[in-house]
Amino acid sequence: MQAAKNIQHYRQRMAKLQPLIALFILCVILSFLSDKFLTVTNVWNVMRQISVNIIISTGMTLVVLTAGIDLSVGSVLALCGAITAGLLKNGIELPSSNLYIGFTIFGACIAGLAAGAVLGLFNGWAITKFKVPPFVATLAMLTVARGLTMLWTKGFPITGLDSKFAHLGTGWFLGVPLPVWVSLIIVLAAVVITNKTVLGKYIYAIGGNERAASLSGININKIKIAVYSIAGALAAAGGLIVTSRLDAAQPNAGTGYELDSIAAVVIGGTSLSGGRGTILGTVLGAVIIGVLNNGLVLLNVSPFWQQVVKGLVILAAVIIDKANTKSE
Amino acid sequence: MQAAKNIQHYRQRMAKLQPLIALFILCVILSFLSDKFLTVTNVWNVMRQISVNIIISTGMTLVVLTAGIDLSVGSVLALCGAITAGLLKNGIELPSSNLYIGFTIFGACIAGLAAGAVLGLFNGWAITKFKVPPFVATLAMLTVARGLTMLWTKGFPITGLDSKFAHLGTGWFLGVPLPVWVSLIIVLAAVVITNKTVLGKYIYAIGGNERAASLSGININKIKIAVYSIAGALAAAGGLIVTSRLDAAQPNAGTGYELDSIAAVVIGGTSLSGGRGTILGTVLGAVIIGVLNNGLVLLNVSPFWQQVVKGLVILAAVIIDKANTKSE
Amino acid sequence: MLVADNISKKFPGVTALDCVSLELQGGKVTALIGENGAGKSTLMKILSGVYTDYEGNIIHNGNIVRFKNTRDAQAKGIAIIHQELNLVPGLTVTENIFLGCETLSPLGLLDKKQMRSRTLQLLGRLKLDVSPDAQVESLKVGQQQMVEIAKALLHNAEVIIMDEPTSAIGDKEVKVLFGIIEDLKKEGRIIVYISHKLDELFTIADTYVVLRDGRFIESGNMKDVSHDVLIQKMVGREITTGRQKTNVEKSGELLSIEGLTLFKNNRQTAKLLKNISFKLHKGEVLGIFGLMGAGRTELLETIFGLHAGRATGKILINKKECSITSPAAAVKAGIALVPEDRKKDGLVLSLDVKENISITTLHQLLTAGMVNGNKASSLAEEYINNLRIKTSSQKQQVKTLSGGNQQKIVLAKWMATNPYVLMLDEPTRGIDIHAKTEIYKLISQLASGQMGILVVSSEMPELLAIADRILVMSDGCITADISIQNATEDKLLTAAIPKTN
Amino acid sequence: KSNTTSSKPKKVAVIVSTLNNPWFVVLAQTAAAQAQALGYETKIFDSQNNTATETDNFENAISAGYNAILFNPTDADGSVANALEAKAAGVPVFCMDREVNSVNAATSQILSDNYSGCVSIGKYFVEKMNRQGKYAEILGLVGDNNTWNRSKGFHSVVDFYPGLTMVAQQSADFDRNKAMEVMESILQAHPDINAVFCGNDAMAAGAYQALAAAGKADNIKVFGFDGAEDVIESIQSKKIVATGMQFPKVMAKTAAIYADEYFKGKRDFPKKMPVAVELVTQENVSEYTGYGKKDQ
Ligand SMILES: Nc1ncnc2c1ncn2[C@@H]1O[C@H](COP(=O)(O)OP(=O)(O)OP(=O)(O)O)[C@@H](O)[C@H]1O
Ligand SMILES: Nc1ncnc2c1ncn2[C@@H]1O[C@H](COP(=O)(O)OP(=O)(O)OP(=O)(O)O)[C@@H](O)[C@H]1O
Ligand SMILES: [Mg+2]
Ligand SMILES: [Mg+2]
Repeated sequence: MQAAKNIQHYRQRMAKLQPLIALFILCVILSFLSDKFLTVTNVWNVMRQISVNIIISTGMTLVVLTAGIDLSVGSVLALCGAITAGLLKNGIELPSSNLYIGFTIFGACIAGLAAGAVLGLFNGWAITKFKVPPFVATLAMLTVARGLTMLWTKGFPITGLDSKFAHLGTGWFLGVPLPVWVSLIIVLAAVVITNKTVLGKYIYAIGGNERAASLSGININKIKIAVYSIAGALAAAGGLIVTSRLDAAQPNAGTGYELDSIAAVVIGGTSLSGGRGTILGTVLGAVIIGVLNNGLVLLNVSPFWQQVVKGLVILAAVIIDKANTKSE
Repeated sequence: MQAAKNIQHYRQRMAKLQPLIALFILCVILSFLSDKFLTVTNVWNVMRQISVNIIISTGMTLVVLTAGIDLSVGSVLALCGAITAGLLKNGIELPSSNLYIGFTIFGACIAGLAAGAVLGLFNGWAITKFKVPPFVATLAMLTVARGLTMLWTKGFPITGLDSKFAHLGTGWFLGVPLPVWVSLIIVLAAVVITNKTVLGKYIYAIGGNERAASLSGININKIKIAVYSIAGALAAAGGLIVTSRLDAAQPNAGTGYELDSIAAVVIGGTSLSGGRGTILGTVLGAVIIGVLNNGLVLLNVSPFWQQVVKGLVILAAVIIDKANTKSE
Repeated sequence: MLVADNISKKFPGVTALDCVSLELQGGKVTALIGENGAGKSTLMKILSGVYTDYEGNIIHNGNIVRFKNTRDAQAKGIAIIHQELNLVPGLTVTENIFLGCETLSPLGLLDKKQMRSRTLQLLGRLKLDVSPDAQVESLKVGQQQMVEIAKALLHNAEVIIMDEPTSAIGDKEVKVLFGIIEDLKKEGRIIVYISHKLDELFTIADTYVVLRDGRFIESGNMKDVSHDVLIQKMVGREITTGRQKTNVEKSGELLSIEGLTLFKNNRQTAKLLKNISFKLHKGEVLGIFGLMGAGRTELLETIFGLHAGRATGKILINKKECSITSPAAAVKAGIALVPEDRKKDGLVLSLDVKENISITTLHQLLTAGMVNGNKASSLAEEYINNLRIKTSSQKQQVKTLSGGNQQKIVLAKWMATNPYVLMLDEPTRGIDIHAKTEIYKLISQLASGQMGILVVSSEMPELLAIADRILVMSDGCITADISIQNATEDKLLTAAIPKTN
Repeated sequence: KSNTTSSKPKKVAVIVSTLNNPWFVVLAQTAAAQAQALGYETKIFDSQNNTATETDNFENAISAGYNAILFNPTDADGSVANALEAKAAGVPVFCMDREVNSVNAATSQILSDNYSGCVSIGKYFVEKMNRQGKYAEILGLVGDNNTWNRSKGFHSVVDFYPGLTMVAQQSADFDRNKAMEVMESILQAHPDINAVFCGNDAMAAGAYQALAAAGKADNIKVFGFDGAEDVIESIQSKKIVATGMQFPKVMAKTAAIYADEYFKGKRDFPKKMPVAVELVTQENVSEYTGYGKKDQ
């Protein structure tokens, strides 16, 4: 019994630990190849760069745990970033009833986040109410949100934002970049949610066996809608950071982010069929990808070779995991 | 018993029929909005345009039926197209042992298809031998194959191919464009495989209940590897057609095709969790997407609005399905 | 002749088998007996090539064999009916029966005609009335289990292992199966038969082998042992079976069903349940008997809000009408359902014992809005002890529990909610005789409180043992309402047989 | 024939390589606006940087009965087949900004010469750097031949000066955000660089953002290419050193006017009409605005 318990704990630790081994090996190799890699500034640099993916992937993890998927994160990020930027710069004008509403930075950010949550809510609504497969529902949202972004920005970046807003993406606090703080807080919140709250337990149950979960009296739809809304809001949060770092909202921002974040989730050991996985695993997945991108540039690998190397390393990273967890 | 039987057939017909209804509605609307839509030339147009996606999606369907996924189709398409084009134009030169191998059109095509099969084989190998999740394995291949394409083409399109080669993409036979013939043949083959062969049954069994399948003595790995190889070869076939239509192999051809083809599969009613779905459903899915793209262009919808409309229509199409099949 | 020689098998945290030896002769039915988790299924999985890493030897017709996989074992003429259904839901009956050994036409294509006609033969032999083209998922558990049996018969193997083949089927089907087993005996096949229904063993088996905690206890001839001796051997000490409580004082009415009707789907008018009405009182155990396909599961599911939209009629709890449109609503209203198919409907296999037990009561385990791990553990601990659930720890995945112990987990998670109305659909399916008596005790304890209990069972003795009153159903109608005092097996049966007209 | 068709207004299609970069949005919208002003029904087709999609657009445009195509190709070689298809269907094609490598596919090509544009940037770069120092180059999409035209033009000058060493050459896919992140990482490896040349203005803006955040904006010179609005502003405010101004509006308008003349019966168009790329520096920036000269 005791032995068994230990094995259990050991396994669980493993499950989280595995990507760590791959990451460790990667870092060792890189720090051998480039003396610039393990410098303080570069570490913060990498952290800042991956913070956005971490934020998005946290939401994605919740979605994937329910055996769902969210392809719309990239466009939602773009749209919400653009909304915030637009409101900051131009506010809302209704020439008809000659009305003008200006927005404080805070107000604009809240608006952006709210927009993200609403878009996510739509996803969840289509998925639960009409039983549309998550892949299709969020694919539709991917196109729609991108189109709306183009319409809202007319295809041009919204630039020249309030300099204080740039602080969110570029500022530091206690020697740590603000985006890193944000991602840190979000990750902590998500860890608590998944491990300690009813919502978290239900998410795992739904992903594990939806039928059994609903027969246990869980309101599947409510949970799913909540999860997709959270994912949307987090994508929006990513959008705010990207916008403020660039001091511009790009109409084509976030293109292809869905793959990056799903990759982080899966490399982190979460199963796309739902029910098993951890937030921390996802974080490690995101870090691996980020470190890789950074390393390839530091080593000035030719753009031609980069993709080849990147693909192989990711494959290797996952194989290392599996090799070490095969035992079960 | 009789009753049960009827229910069965009814259901099965339904499963195939549903997207048809959505498609029908779509066509009716479009032909009202544009007199150009239902013209002979335009119909062949659409058919030719979707043939590539149909070919790729056929392979994708097999993969998804085994509860897998193949994100690498786009890059594989590009790489194999480039390989064929390169061999056609330059053959293989080994200055060292001053050797030169020229390629006939047929030879070059075979080489391209073989390359596709091999890349697919790698996917299957990583997935079965190392238990890498299909998403990661094929994502890695997506990057690697793209990189290899860049290396092989040095970033420039390979043009000025044998004019006979262009025939494959642009020629007609019995009043039907050749690409349409190719896709037709491939679809028929796939329908036979899924319905009439052991391979097909095993594909469904693996997707439906992998454990039961292996307890029944099925060699899961062999089947999976076969399926991914087929998918790779079909992606390559798509690459040949694209290349010959353009009379040029583009380094960045096929970018984002993975989403298009998965969309076709899912809209066609195949479940991403495997085990249920049909080739014909996928074909309908691809047709819906193709007709939609074509229609939006014929109608005077601005490019920005197009994306919004496209997303909404796809959503609507799937909702119509569900509405009609909800009963069960 | 098949011999298992000193076979041991360890799983992380458990020794499932510990130097077990047994000898199986042709033309005989060997009964394999043991409590839940004794190691029966594990041993059989080794003999049939599912588990390939074990210590000890399998000796097949005198020479040592080591199966590489199940196909290998099949080739050596060993077929097994697994305890847990192993069918592909999306495929048809025919496709499932022939999975892995399809017959091909000269062209190398599937010979569907051939396979279909063989299937029809098998179904006929099993007197199973389903279409060979029906998707397996559209069949009821019982029907699915018959398909499993057909699948095993297909190979006409030399060794046929049956791991609780009758756990989900009614007496009629059991008789058919026994007939077939007799034939196989005459043909000199080796048959291993695992069941927790002892009386079955006495009718069909020639020899017995008892396992306890993964160890071989003893073997012998069925005719030399008595019912109680056998129980004593498998449990290790005396236990008393039989009826627990006698009279029931009917305090107020708890649940009342009025004119409940269920349509097959919202288009057609075909009814699965026809105008069902009955009452359940506080402290009452109401048994529901019927043959397979009578509509009992549908009845419970409908009360539980699973078929809202397809159903009409009133449900009153404590005389108050409540509209139950979803399981969530049912749970709020104080109804609990222990479903028929534990794997599909009862458990989240990827989660562990603790998480599965606490899933229904999480809201009562909160401290400061957070789920309190200790509360959850003590809850799980309580039921692991009460129901004697055999698990290596609270953190063992339920997937890896023995069949019977999984069933106990499902019971536990619903008892934890202590509802007004507890509905049990085949509650002791696959549960060993000892645990059964435990559960009977529990049921009567619960009933002695405020709770009312609905028990669906295909085992008459079970109902007669625990119920205060028995409803009999036959194709969607209640055909009899018999109080326990004047309930007899043949009364129940006559009421259960559908009137053919 | 002319009077049968002249009954209903002629239709002009604008097929543009992509719309997810403002420069092309300007090109497409100006062309469409101009054609409309000349009294034609117009529609913009987005090829999404994919030559196969472009082929679809051509087929659809032709079968939808458009009478002329104002064309911004996705690829000099890959798009030839498309242009030829239009020609075969009797639809004149007028190329804008990018050329198609074929003498007779297009009726006329109004081109912005990326190569020589970057040659002049290269010259100015050398001058500003006093022929020595370390620099990084940020490329566009590796699979896009304009990426290489620009890079080659730049290097055709700069590589003659041994004092100038390129310490990093990375791709950022013409994307502002990618450019920023690539720049951040390059700065880690080479804090001591003196300049960065970017394949387009979006990337220049992104690179500048990274430099500004790292407090290096003043001692590292940023060079871009395109003449995008915000980069012109940045040059005015002395943030970015120089960019190559292409004239999308000019090219678009010319193309539309040619189409108009074609309908009116004119046939002798210059096969190629180069529109020179002008170097925009902090000295002469006052004459320019986004995507063109002030006076346009
Ligand atoms: N895959 C596994 N991983 C870990 N433990 C396992 C696994 N399979 C079985 N066990 C354990 O091995 C023991 C024997 O299990 P087995 O299924 O053989 O019991 P059984 O005799 O068939 O019980 P039942 O009558 O309930 O079917 C049980 O304690 C079970 O928990
Ligand atoms: N999915 C289904 N498709 C077709 N018929 C069904 C389906 N589900 C139930 N039925 C039919 O509804 C009736 C009631 O079945 P049900 O299983 O509820 O009866 P039961 O008495 O619970 O049988 P069991 O003893 O297996 O629990 C049967 O005629 C059954 O064949
Ligand atoms: Mg068992
Ligand atoms: Mg039942």
